[in-house]
Amino acid sequence: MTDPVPVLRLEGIVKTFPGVRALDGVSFTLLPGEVHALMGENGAGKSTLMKVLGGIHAPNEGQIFVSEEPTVMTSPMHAKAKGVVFIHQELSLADELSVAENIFLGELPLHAFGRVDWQKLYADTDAILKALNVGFDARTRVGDLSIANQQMVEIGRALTVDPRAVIFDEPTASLTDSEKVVLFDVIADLQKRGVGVIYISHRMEEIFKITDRISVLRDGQYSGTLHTAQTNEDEVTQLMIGRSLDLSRAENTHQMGEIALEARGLSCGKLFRDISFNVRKGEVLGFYGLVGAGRTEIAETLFGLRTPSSGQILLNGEEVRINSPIDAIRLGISLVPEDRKDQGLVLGMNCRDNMTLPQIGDLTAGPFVNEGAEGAIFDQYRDKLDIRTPGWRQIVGNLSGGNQQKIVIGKWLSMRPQVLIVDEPTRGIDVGSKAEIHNLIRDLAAQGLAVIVISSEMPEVLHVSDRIVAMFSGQIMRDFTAGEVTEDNLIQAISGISAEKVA
Amino acid sequence: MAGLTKQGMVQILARQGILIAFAAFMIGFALVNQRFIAMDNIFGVVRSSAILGVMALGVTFVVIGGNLDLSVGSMMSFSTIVVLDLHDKIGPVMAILAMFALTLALGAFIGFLVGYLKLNSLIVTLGMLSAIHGLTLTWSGGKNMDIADKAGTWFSVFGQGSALGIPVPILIFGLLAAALSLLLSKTPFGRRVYAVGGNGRAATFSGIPRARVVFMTYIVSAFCVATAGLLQASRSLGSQNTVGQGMELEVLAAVILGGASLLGGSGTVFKTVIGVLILGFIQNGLLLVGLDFYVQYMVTWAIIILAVWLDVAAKRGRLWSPIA
Amino acid sequence: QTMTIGITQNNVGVDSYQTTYERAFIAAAEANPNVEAVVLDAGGDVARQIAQMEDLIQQEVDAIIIWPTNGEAVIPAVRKAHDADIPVIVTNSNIAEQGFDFVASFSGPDNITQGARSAEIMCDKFVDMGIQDEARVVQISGQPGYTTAIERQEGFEDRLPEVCPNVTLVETQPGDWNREKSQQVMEAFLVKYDDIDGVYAGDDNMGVGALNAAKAAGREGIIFVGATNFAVGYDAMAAGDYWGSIYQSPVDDAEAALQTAIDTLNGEELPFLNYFDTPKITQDNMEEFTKPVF
Amino acid sequence: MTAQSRKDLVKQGGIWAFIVAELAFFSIAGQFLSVSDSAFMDLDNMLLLLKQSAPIGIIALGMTIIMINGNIDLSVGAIFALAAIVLLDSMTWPFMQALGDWAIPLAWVFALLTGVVLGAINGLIVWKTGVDAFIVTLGSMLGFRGLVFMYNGEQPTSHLNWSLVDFAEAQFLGLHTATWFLLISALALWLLMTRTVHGRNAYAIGNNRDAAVNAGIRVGPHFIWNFMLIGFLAALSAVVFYSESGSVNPNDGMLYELWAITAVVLGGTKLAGGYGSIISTLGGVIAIQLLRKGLGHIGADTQTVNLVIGLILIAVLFLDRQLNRKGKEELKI
Ligand SMILES: Nc1ncnc2c1ncn2[C@@H]1O[C@H](COP(=O)(O)OP(=O)(O)OP(=O)(O)O)[C@@H](O)[C@H]1O
Ligand SMILES: Nc1ncnc2c1ncn2[C@@H]1O[C@H](COP(=O)(O)OP(=O)(O)OP(=O)(O)O)[C@@H](O)[C@H]1O
Ligand SMILES: O[C@@H]1[C@@H](O)[C@H](O)OC[C@H]1O
Ligand SMILES: [Mg+2]
Ligand SMILES: [Mg+2]
Repeated sequence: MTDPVPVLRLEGIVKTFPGVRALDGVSFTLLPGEVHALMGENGAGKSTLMKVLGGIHAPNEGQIFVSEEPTVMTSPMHAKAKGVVFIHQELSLADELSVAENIFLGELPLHAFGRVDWQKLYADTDAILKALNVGFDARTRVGDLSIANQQMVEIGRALTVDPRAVIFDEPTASLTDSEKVVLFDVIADLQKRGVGVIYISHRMEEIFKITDRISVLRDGQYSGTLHTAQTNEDEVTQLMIGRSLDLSRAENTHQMGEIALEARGLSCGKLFRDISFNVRKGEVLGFYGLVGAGRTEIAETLFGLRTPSSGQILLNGEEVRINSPIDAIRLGISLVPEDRKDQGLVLGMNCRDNMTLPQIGDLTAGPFVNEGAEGAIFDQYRDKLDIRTPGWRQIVGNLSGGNQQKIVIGKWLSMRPQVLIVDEPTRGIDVGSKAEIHNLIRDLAAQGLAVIVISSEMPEVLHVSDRIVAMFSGQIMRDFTAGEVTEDNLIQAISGISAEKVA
Repeated sequence: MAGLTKQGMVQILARQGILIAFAAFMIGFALVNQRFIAMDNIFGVVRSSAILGVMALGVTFVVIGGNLDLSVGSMMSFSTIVVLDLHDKIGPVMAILAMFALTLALGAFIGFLVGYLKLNSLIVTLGMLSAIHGLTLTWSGGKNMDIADKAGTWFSVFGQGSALGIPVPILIFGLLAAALSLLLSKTPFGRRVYAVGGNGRAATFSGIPRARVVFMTYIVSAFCVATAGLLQASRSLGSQNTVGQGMELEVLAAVILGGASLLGGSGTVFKTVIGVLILGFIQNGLLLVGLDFYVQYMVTWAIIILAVWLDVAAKRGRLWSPIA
Repeated sequence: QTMTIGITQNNVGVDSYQTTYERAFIAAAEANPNVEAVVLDAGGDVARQIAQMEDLIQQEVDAIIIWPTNGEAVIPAVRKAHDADIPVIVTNSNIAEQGFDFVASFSGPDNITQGARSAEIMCDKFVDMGIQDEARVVQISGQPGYTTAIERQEGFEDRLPEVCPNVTLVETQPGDWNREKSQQVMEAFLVKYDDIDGVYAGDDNMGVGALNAAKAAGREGIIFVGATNFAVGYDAMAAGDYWGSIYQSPVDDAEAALQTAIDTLNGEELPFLNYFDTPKITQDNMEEFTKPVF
Repeated sequence: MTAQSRKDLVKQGGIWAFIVAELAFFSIAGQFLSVSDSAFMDLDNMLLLLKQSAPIGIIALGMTIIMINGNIDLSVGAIFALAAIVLLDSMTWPFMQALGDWAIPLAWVFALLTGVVLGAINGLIVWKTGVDAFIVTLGSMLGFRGLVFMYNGEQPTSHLNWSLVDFAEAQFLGLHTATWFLLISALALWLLMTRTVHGRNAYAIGNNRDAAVNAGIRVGPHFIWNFMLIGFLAALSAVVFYSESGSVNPNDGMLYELWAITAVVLGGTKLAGGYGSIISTLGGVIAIQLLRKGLGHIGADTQTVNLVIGLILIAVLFLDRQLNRKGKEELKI
């Protein structure tokens, strides 16, 4: 068997941004019919490399070959014409438009005079949606879909054309297991048709499940390619961060304290009903459930962003009223929100100012902001969380996704809360940092903090939590204590199968 | 930091584009006409820019907070008419206090609508442009308002006096600019204004009282408008109901020229001052060379677009927009 | 029988002349038991004024009085009223000649004469001062396109060389009937010209604006002559800062317009141009006049 | 009807409800306050209303598209004035006068072309420099106005052509010429926005520009087309209006941009882009014109008119927001 002609080949790609050398002579080859993982720490340059490939960024140096033909990718349109389809890391949808219009954005089927052929559009879309096995139809407004379903719409775009190569940039960051299965089917199907797939993810188990080869970037440089079947997680990690990770969980050595936060019969309209749980000082309480189960809404209610229709919240045994985040912060509650770009960060502001924002009123010398104190806080959490940035002045919007997430975490840790709620804390975070964040969460608990972790990743909840609350459709199905939880009964609980609903 | 050298330099240059443009403009005109840089001419320009400038300071806060204020011109007419009318009725001191109170009340009303009720600021302030004009006409009965004893009142000091050899309007403009610059860049309030304008949702999630911050930006703006009204009234000691008409757009032009983004979250008081001066000196310079006022319109057009273009080009690191 | 008379005014609230006119008109209409008035204001916008003409025609008023926002643009609308057999009376500022066929009559000041009189006032003063051979004058005219403004300028520019042939008119800029605007215009003149002896302004509001600019710049000895003597102008005259103007009352203006409309409806013979008198007023004779109420 | 379009109906229904309220109010109040004997809601009066809505209305239609597209155009008032000048002045050019009444269509073409060219300038700058349209058009609002003044100093430009006036004043099937232009433009643009790729892309771009770019839509040229379209419509508005009035002041059309934007927003189009409807804009335009007309009808004086119009704008905005609230569960943002 002769070597197949690569679908895509990148050679010596260099890309710089002001102050950053994001890609430094990277080469990469994608073969037809292979699923090729691209891995690397946050900020290693994965998305940038793909954007160069997708015609969004022009490289400073280097060359792109499509089926061995040298090609200059001038625009996304051009890339598409060359058969390269790009599923972005950040959702790239028009939420006022229908699912159909989004899936066929830029290539709506036409009648004469530029009129849209709606019939064909809806028919084609419904076919794609069927393949994706989702529960909404072609005419649904995208803005009305959950984040996960929006991600599925994005994935649907890969099925519209006959692509040569499809790039998935962290497609599973907000998907749950059932949707992942669909996605993997889609990928397998593409693979069968000889399409090359580039798959970016920080989730080792996925990488090992579906990819054929793994290429690793490190600090903007190419650091090697491995055959998935012939390697293991440790080797990949080595290549990514230059050392192995200790992924074992530190067992609880500390004593749990009093109940810090308790909810009694909390309801909020149709969003969630009759929610009761508590979390102790020194304890990590996991919230697991399908996307849309209502976990985020509970967190928002605890943080004063929603008004409960009934029920009580108790802090250290006393009932409290939390009408706004200001109240919540005063009571020592911190929330790392789900959507960092929308809720977590002021993207146009620098790193330091973002981090100190909630406490800026206290960091004063006379009427003025004490910039020294601010800088100290920033330095402390930059080191603690290993945030990669050229300096505190860097605009947060220019950081890689993972580093942005760390800024948000730093912001809320620096508030020294009693109760820390983290909603999808490691979405889009690399393995190294993820382990760090998990350790951090454990450490914080060990120091007596009460922590609530909301996550859609089962390994994550299982790994960090002392106790897990399983939610389904706005209700708590089960409250697992440590030891009794297994993957199976967890899945049962969040699918609404379990009958042992805890009151 | 290898990448920084050339690109970084370009960026720094472009970021200061407005200052450089300003300097180039001044030098250019000075070469054409010596009188342009005569001290009295410069003072003259700054003095006649002071009223616009004071208003622009306030609008800078509103714009950085992510909103617009199209009502400042109309509101300035109101302040002017009110203080002139009350001057003869309750005396200058009380008149000034009452005028500030009433103007701040208008600002509070707008701030309430935009901040707390979250109504769109463009439409709210456009509506207020019209409503306040109606209010002014009601107050004055549509008549000109003049102070009876123009020679005998010390009220003229704000607009016509001078202290330490500097005209009072310039002094007030300068002091207010310095104070507001500190407020915006050095205090928690200022930081919150940037945050709210940059990303209001994230600000709320960070425990920032967004509504109150927006409200306060309109209070600052109203305070500036009242000050401008005071300067205006004191300068001419009499006025028509329409003195401020049309100034809202000029003010906005100055703020934008200074580099504040209309999306909110960026801009500085210092740059707004530069924006104001540029508008003032363009007008003056073209006049000295003997060009008609409409040439000034076209030059302003070009300068606004060039200045903002340079600024965005610097931010994205390339001159032409990457949009296909 | 009662007659319904509609009026569409130019821009109430833009200065106190127009406001006082409106008040006086309403008062006069109310005082007359036979008259019902529909009072509209175009806010300076031609489109709005044309719409108001159409509305008045549609409401079938008996006569329409119009204070044109643009002396030419309203002609077709005036024709429409004429075609609907509604007599139209133009007030204050005439429409352009092409429209005269559709108009019953004009009521207002004789603006050409006013301009000429202002030229005479100024020239007389220059002669007094002995500078009639070297004086240099700038002019601040009213709203462009406004017949009153055009006519006053015309009257002034035609008459000045007749009485003072050696006085030069250096430059003319519009001040839009606005004190602020003309203050800026004057500031510009002062920057441009070191030697200015006289300023003619299309009305006193603008004249006082110019005066303020001169005072602020410390330029003394300039002769200010205006038109339509406003209260500010009167005061400035009393203070000795402002030389002269034309005495024109908006109350007379409004009452004359209403009377012309009534006379027209009563079928009386009227001249086409109904001027009311507008005498000269200067520091010398100002005691003969009461201070204007506006 | 899907649930979606029902929801849109409620969302956009506000403006029509407001119009009905205005009609009711002015009809009743007119009974007491108006000196006129004819009813407010008389057919002729309503036909006039449509006609009088045309100048701002035609511009507002274009503004709807620009705003759906995620941009804004503040220069339309100046384009309106410049197109008017070209329309009237071109008829006085010697070669045009030689053409007799054939000069009329040609003058229209010149005027419309002026609008298109000015629009293209805006669009090109927005595209190539990447400067926000608000700023670009704030600049050209000044710049184009400068051109207007350059043409004829501060003097008005006039040319009264009675054949043209007769055409503009004509009524066909009861509707005035201006009304026809308004309605036909509305229909054409409605089709454009709901049926064609260009229209759908306009929504997509306004809603999420990056997404549109990523999907390979040529955003830049798309912008130019839309700015040319609004330039065309501003000029069309001038053609319709000045055919009937024959004289343009250099200050004409000032503030039109703001009234047009107001009408568009009253119609429910989002300032942020991505959402809006041509038909609702028509509602917004009519609502404003009705307010002016109604206030005149009941004899409100100048200060009241100003006060009321301003406050009503705000009130409508407030009501609209209340109608579109999600309820108590809403995130307190
Ligand atoms: N537009 C930009 N301006 C400046 N710097 C940028 C820009 N885009 C990316 N960078 C920088 O380039 C580097 C690579 O970023 P990139 O987004 O490619 O990382 P990544 O590997 O995709 O990380 P993640 O796993 O967090 O998504 C980072 O240091 C980032 O800060
Ligand atoms: N069908 C829907 N229509 C409108 N908004 C929805 C819909 N489903 C979810 N949302 C909104 O999307 C956001 C994300 O909620 P999501 O469905 O992800 O719930 P969740 O329980 O927090 O799940 P996860 O934490 O996994 O995201 C929430 O603000 C929710 O109100
Ligand atoms: O002041 C002006 C007056 O002189 C003129 O007669 O009418 C219009 C007024 O604004
Ligand atoms: Mg990435
Ligand atoms: Mg969630």
